[in-house]
Amino acid sequence: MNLLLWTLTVPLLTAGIGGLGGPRSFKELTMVGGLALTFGLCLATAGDFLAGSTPVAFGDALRVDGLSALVLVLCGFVGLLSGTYGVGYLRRNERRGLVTPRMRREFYGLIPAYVFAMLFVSVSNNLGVLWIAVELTTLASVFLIAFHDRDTSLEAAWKFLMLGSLGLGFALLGTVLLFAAGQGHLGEGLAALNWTRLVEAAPQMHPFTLRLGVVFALIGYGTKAGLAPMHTWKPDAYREAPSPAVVLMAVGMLNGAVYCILRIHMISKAALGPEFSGGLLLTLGLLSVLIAVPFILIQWNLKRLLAYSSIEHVGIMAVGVGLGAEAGVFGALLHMTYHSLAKPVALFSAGTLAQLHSSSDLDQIGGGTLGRAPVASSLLVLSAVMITGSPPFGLFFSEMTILRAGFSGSHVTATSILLAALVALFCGVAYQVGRIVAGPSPDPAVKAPDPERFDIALATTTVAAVVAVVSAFYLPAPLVALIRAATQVVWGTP
Amino acid sequence: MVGLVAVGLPAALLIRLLTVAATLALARRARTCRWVALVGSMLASLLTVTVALEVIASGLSVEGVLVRHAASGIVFDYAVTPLSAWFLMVLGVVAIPTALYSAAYFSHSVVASRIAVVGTAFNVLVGSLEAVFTASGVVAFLCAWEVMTLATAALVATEHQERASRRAAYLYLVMSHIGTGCLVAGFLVLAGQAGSLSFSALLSGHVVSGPLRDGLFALFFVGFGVKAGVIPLHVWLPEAHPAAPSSVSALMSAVLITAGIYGLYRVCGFGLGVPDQNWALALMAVGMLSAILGVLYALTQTDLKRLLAYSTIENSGIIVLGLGAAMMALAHDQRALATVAVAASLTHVLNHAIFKGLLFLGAGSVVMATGTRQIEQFGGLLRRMPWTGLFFLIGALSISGLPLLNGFPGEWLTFQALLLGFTATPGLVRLNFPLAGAMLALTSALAAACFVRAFGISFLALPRSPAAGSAHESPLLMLVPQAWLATLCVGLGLVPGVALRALEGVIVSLPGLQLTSPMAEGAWGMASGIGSFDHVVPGIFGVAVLSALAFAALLTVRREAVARRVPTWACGGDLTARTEYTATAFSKPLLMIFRAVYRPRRQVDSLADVSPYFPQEVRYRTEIEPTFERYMYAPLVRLVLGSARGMRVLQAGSLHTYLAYVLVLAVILLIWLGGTT
Amino acid sequence: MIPDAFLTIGASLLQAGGMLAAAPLLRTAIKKMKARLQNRQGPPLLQGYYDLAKLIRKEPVRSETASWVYVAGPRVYFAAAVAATTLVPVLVAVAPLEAAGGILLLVGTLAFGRFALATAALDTGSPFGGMGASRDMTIAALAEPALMLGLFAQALAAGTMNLGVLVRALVQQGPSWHPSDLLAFAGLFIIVIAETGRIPVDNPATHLELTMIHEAMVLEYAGPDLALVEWASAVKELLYLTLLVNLFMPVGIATSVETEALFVALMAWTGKVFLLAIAVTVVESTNAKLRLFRVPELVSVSLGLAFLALAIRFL
Amino acid sequence: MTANILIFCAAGMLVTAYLMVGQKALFTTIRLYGVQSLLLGIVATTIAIAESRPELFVTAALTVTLKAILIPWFLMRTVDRIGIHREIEPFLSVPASLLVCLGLTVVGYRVSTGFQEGARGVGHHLIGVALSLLLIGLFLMVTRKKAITQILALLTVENAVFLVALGVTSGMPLIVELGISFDVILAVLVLGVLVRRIVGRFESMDVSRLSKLKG
Repeated sequence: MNLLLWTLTVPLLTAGIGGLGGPRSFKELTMVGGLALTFGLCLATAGDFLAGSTPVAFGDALRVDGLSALVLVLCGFVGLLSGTYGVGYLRRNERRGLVTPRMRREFYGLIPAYVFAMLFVSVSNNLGVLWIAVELTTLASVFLIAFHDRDTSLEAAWKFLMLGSLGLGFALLGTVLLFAAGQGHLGEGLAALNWTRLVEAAPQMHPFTLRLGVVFALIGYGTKAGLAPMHTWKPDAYREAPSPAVVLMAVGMLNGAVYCILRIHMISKAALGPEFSGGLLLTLGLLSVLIAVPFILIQWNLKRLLAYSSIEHVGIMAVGVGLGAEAGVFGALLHMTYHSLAKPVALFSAGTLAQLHSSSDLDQIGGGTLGRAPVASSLLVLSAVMITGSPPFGLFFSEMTILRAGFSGSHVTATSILLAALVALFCGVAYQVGRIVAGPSPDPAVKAPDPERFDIALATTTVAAVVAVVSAFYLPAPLVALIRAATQVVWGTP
Repeated sequence: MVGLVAVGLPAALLIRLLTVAATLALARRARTCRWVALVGSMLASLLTVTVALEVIASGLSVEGVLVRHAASGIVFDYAVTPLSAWFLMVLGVVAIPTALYSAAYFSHSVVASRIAVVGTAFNVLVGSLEAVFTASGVVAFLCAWEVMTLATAALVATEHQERASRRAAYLYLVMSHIGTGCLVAGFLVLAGQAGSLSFSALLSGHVVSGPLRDGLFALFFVGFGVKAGVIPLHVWLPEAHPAAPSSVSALMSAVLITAGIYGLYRVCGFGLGVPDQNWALALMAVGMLSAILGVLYALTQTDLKRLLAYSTIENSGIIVLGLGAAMMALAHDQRALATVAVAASLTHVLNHAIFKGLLFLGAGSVVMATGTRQIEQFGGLLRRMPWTGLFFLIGALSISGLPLLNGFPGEWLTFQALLLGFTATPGLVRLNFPLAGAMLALTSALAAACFVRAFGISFLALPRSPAAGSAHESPLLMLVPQAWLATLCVGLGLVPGVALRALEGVIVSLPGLQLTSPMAEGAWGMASGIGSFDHVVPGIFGVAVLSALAFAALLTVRREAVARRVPTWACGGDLTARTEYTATAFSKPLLMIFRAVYRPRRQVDSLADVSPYFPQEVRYRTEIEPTFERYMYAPLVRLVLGSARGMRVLQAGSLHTYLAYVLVLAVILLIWLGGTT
Repeated sequence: MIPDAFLTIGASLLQAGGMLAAAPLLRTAIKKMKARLQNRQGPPLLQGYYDLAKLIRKEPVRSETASWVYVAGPRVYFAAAVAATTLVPVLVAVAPLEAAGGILLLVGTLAFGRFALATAALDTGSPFGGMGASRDMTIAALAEPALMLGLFAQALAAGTMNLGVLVRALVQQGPSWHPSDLLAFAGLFIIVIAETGRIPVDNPATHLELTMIHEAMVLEYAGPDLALVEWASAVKELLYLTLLVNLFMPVGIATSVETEALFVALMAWTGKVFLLAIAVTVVESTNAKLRLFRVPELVSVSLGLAFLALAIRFL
Repeated sequence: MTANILIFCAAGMLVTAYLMVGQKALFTTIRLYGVQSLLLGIVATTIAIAESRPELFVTAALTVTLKAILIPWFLMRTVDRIGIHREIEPFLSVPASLLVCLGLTVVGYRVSTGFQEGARGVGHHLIGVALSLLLIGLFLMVTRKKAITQILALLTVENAVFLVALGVTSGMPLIVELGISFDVILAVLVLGVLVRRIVGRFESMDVSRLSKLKG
């Protein structure tokens, strides 16, 4: 059984064991251990690829090229992070006696399952398989959103499921149409839906059917990615889901969805040139960035704030791809990488603050958290600086790359709009974060939040922060190689 | 020496990095932490200053690579050109004493408890300024620029429990980011045109032309103007500078604004090719406006640090005015004239940094001693803080542009530029120059009034509050830096030629400038550079004044022996602080005369119980209208937030609406695709 | 070289001394003429000297709240005024210290003196000092631009900012009956009135606190300190008048240092200054003092005149 | 012959969709969905026979058993459990809805003209119907307030997709079909569970009440 299959099996097994039951420490151990192993396997697989071989399984249905490897590694990384943080997260709730057996089962079962689904997405070389995998991520995440079983969490879950399923319906239609467009050039059987073959056949495809397929597929997977105007489920889901799950959503699922979009883009580019799908992505991307602005300016909830920020970031990636320049694609992938490194810090520290104040609403948290929870607050500030694309951190460089590509290309207006939105977003985030972090602490007699403990969750956050900061300038060379390889995959095909 | 110069800058930045690391590591041990941070900063600054001086002396740029960003393949390279070196030197001249001062100052008040953060931010700020002045690539520059902004914001927010500080920090961030946005756009468009990210290619002067060029100029003007604090982009400055710890305020007022000036020079003045006449007009207009309004607002402030902040706006205006004159000259191909103007404004950059740094440090000592920033609460400090008082007086004399001190050379040269400009430029445009001259004269006269008030009310006569009465002189560690800066004030006032001679090397390195005749007459004198229009040798005149002083002393010395001290006559009553003339009263006449600018609102309620003619108590409060804040920015903010609130309906919580978005999108796209085969 | 230096020093000392000597006379003369216009006897012509002599012999009486600034004030004011005299050509078309600087230095120096005196005035804690300082600085601030523009008009006409060179150039050109001369002159005359604290801007004779400006500023001073202030003010006044006459009607000024030339120059200078003094007197006795807040209007008139002078000469 | 059957069935599916729009009783709506799925099954079988594609039989069988029998049964059971039988007033009145649906149908047909001539002489009808069905399903999701109806609408969209699949291709690769069907069941189960939880908490299936999360 080859490495690739192991990479997928381990998290699945972890999920199985976690879902079954057993003493807490055992579950914790399995989850962390399993996810650590998974990450290791992801690295190994990526290593294999960098070594020159292309890991495949199920007759090319699963295949690891540069793009897959990149997404795989990133997903594995956040999987591990959210696993370790998750342990601390649940412990905190246990201490408050908020955890039912159902919750334990769901938590230890679904988190690894979710990770599995994401990895599955990232390695599938086949439109059909991809669709199934994405559907799995949806199903895995629904109950994580409904985890706390509050009115609002049910609401969020329902909205997510409805929009998600609709999106998947569209995606399926897109898949079908792409398949139809290539009829007679793709051959029979499962392999007919492989990227590799689709991209080869693309030039002969029936253009109209292809266009229609691309449009539907983009709407479909755009829903998962949270591109406006299909983004509406995101804020709700982020607010309701437990932070570890949110991280998987905000990084893993987002990367997965972007991965799908890129695949579709590749096909469309091979057949119609970069303008068609590029234009669509550019429009939707700009829309996403713009829609994030007002809602961040007037936001009332910390986790919703971060949801809008990830809508912004997926928008930026879309714009980067849509610019139709290699630099843009590279910038987008770099952005994806740095976003995956920076976002967890933000979500984790925000999650900690939310748990300490048993609410993620800004008013509930109140001002002056620097006094109450120095570590979490400092990390929140740091991450805010990072996710707003300020130097000297990674996202600054990726945004620079994208903006430069935009301003040197034919999309100056669009890029200017993007830039303006970025400025506005910085102001918004700075205001909202400053609002809770700075200022005098409210009278402890009025509200006494739990004291901050440096537990495993906070430790994870710190580690994540260190990684993010260091990687800003010293991104590991293999990772850079992966990004370049991925760029080749997306752009290289003439 | 040469070897040192070659590695000086990277070494300095390395030292800063290590200092920052050490500072954070020692966070728990406040005292050690403080010393490490500031000594480290001083060392690094020393290094950069040596590099700067070497470059100025030799006139040869030093270039190199700081670091590569492997992931994006962006290279951070630096180049210490003579122009950079000049600003680098200015930075060092202020940064070193400031750091020394801080070593004592940071041991007090709120700062002590946050020393790790403050120390780090201080180092990052100075380091990023050095990087800004020396970066030779777009990304490196923007990176440093942003880091500078963030570090400053952190310092401004040091006392974040105070609402004012938070507000100031946020206002600063927002304004800076609008500016940075413009810069990013400008630089990247330029880079797109030039196909390169390095300044040498970008700012060669013939990358763009036509309307695009004008558009870029506008972008850069706004972008750098925000940092330079010119009106109407100044709103953040009077909030942020006072909020920061005083020594940091000194750094901000003295050097941070020159980052904007540097940008204006590097890009607007000499980076986009031969300036357009309209650009020059824009700069001159903004410069005049900033100078005159800045000093007018300064006049009415009762918060000492705010007063100094506004006077920073004024001086920034004078500097920009000089640059504007230079650009006007270049637009008419008057190279010699442009040289004079550039010399004027760069000289003022240096001198302003020195005396403004001195004044802010003095203000810091006073604030520390009295625990307030309100001038009305001071009084009689000269007896209690003789040295601080003396140094502040020297600073006040300098900033009023009086001869024998270092405020004079800059204004003198600016006047030369303006007068020569009047004769050298054709057409109606030339009328700007005498207008600017009159404005400058008015500005410096008002500045004198402003600082007579600031010094007189704060340091002379009787204490106006118990706090002022019990004030104590600051420790030696805080006096030495002031002494050093005060010495520079006098020194550069008496021998302006020294600075000017150094400057000549910088000037010739700028494209399109050439010296027809040397402007420095030895170390002692300055000449107008063109013909024998004017020249000045403060030293000689100093002798004359001194001998006249001696004569005066001689006349009166005979009776000094029998000098009597008597109480001041207070119309029969006894003299108390209440009978003294207040700062508000002092500026009242000007407030009334410039009513149109201030639009003052006064409110007098006299509480009388028996008869209105015998009031028990009279409350008087007057405030001037914050014109720009109220009529320019407030509506903007209202608009933005209003529309943001309006957008809420998009996310009103109804799943059906959300689904409808998808439906609509799908239908639109389907119709767009149509059925065309 | 050395004799050169000595020459300069000697000339400077002579001129400074001469101005110092002549200044009190001018003041008294104006007082006397005023008195005559009001059908009063008026003081003897040497009254100024008597006053100074008396004041200098008095014991210095100072406020106990005041610091060293209070003592330094009058001395610096005096020194500035005296030093300033060496920058202006009086009898000879050469300023003794023209090597040191020109118009800007002159104006700067006088501003220095004002700064010192105004600061000192705030030192006693008496409300009058503050009031006077405030008003004096206000008027000075308004006057300065007009003064400078007026001088610039002449300077640009002659193409130099150095008073010595300027006067020589004017002499060389001979009288240019250019209207801008008249405008500039009118502008400067108003400023001189304002700067020397004459009616209608200020009233040197009053001690009514509502109307005092300069007087209020120096109200606390007595004895030698007061003597210095009075003397310096007198010198300043003479300086301004000299400046006016030599910049606008440099007739008779000596271009060489022969005795008769100097004698003629002395006569001419005295005559011209005397004429201006009469003008000042007439203005003083025919006008009422303006309210403080009307002064800006007056000053703005002179600013306008000076600007016009520049404009019509060069457009 | 084949062509007629196909077009007839497709038209039938569209009709069921229209009936759903005009319908308020939950049971009827569910039955209509069953009928729709059945017709889809027939389409599949017809093609299977006409083009002798054995794997399409599997598809057909799956469709019929799952969508025509299992899912309706499951949903009815859910409705019984909850005991709410009538749809409440939708956002849009029935006539208005019907008008909108007409518009959507036009769009669908217009777009379908873009496809290359279908293999089996049914022209673009199948696709036209399918696309209209898709849009109408989506429209139902938008206008209906009951959780169950929204699920049905979603499933209608699913059917539409399958119809397209049958119309423009001769069916997807089998394994993909299987995977998809499996996912559909899973989705429906999850939906069912969620609906139960919602009803358990809100004593109602009116999802329009789920609007606490704003901004």
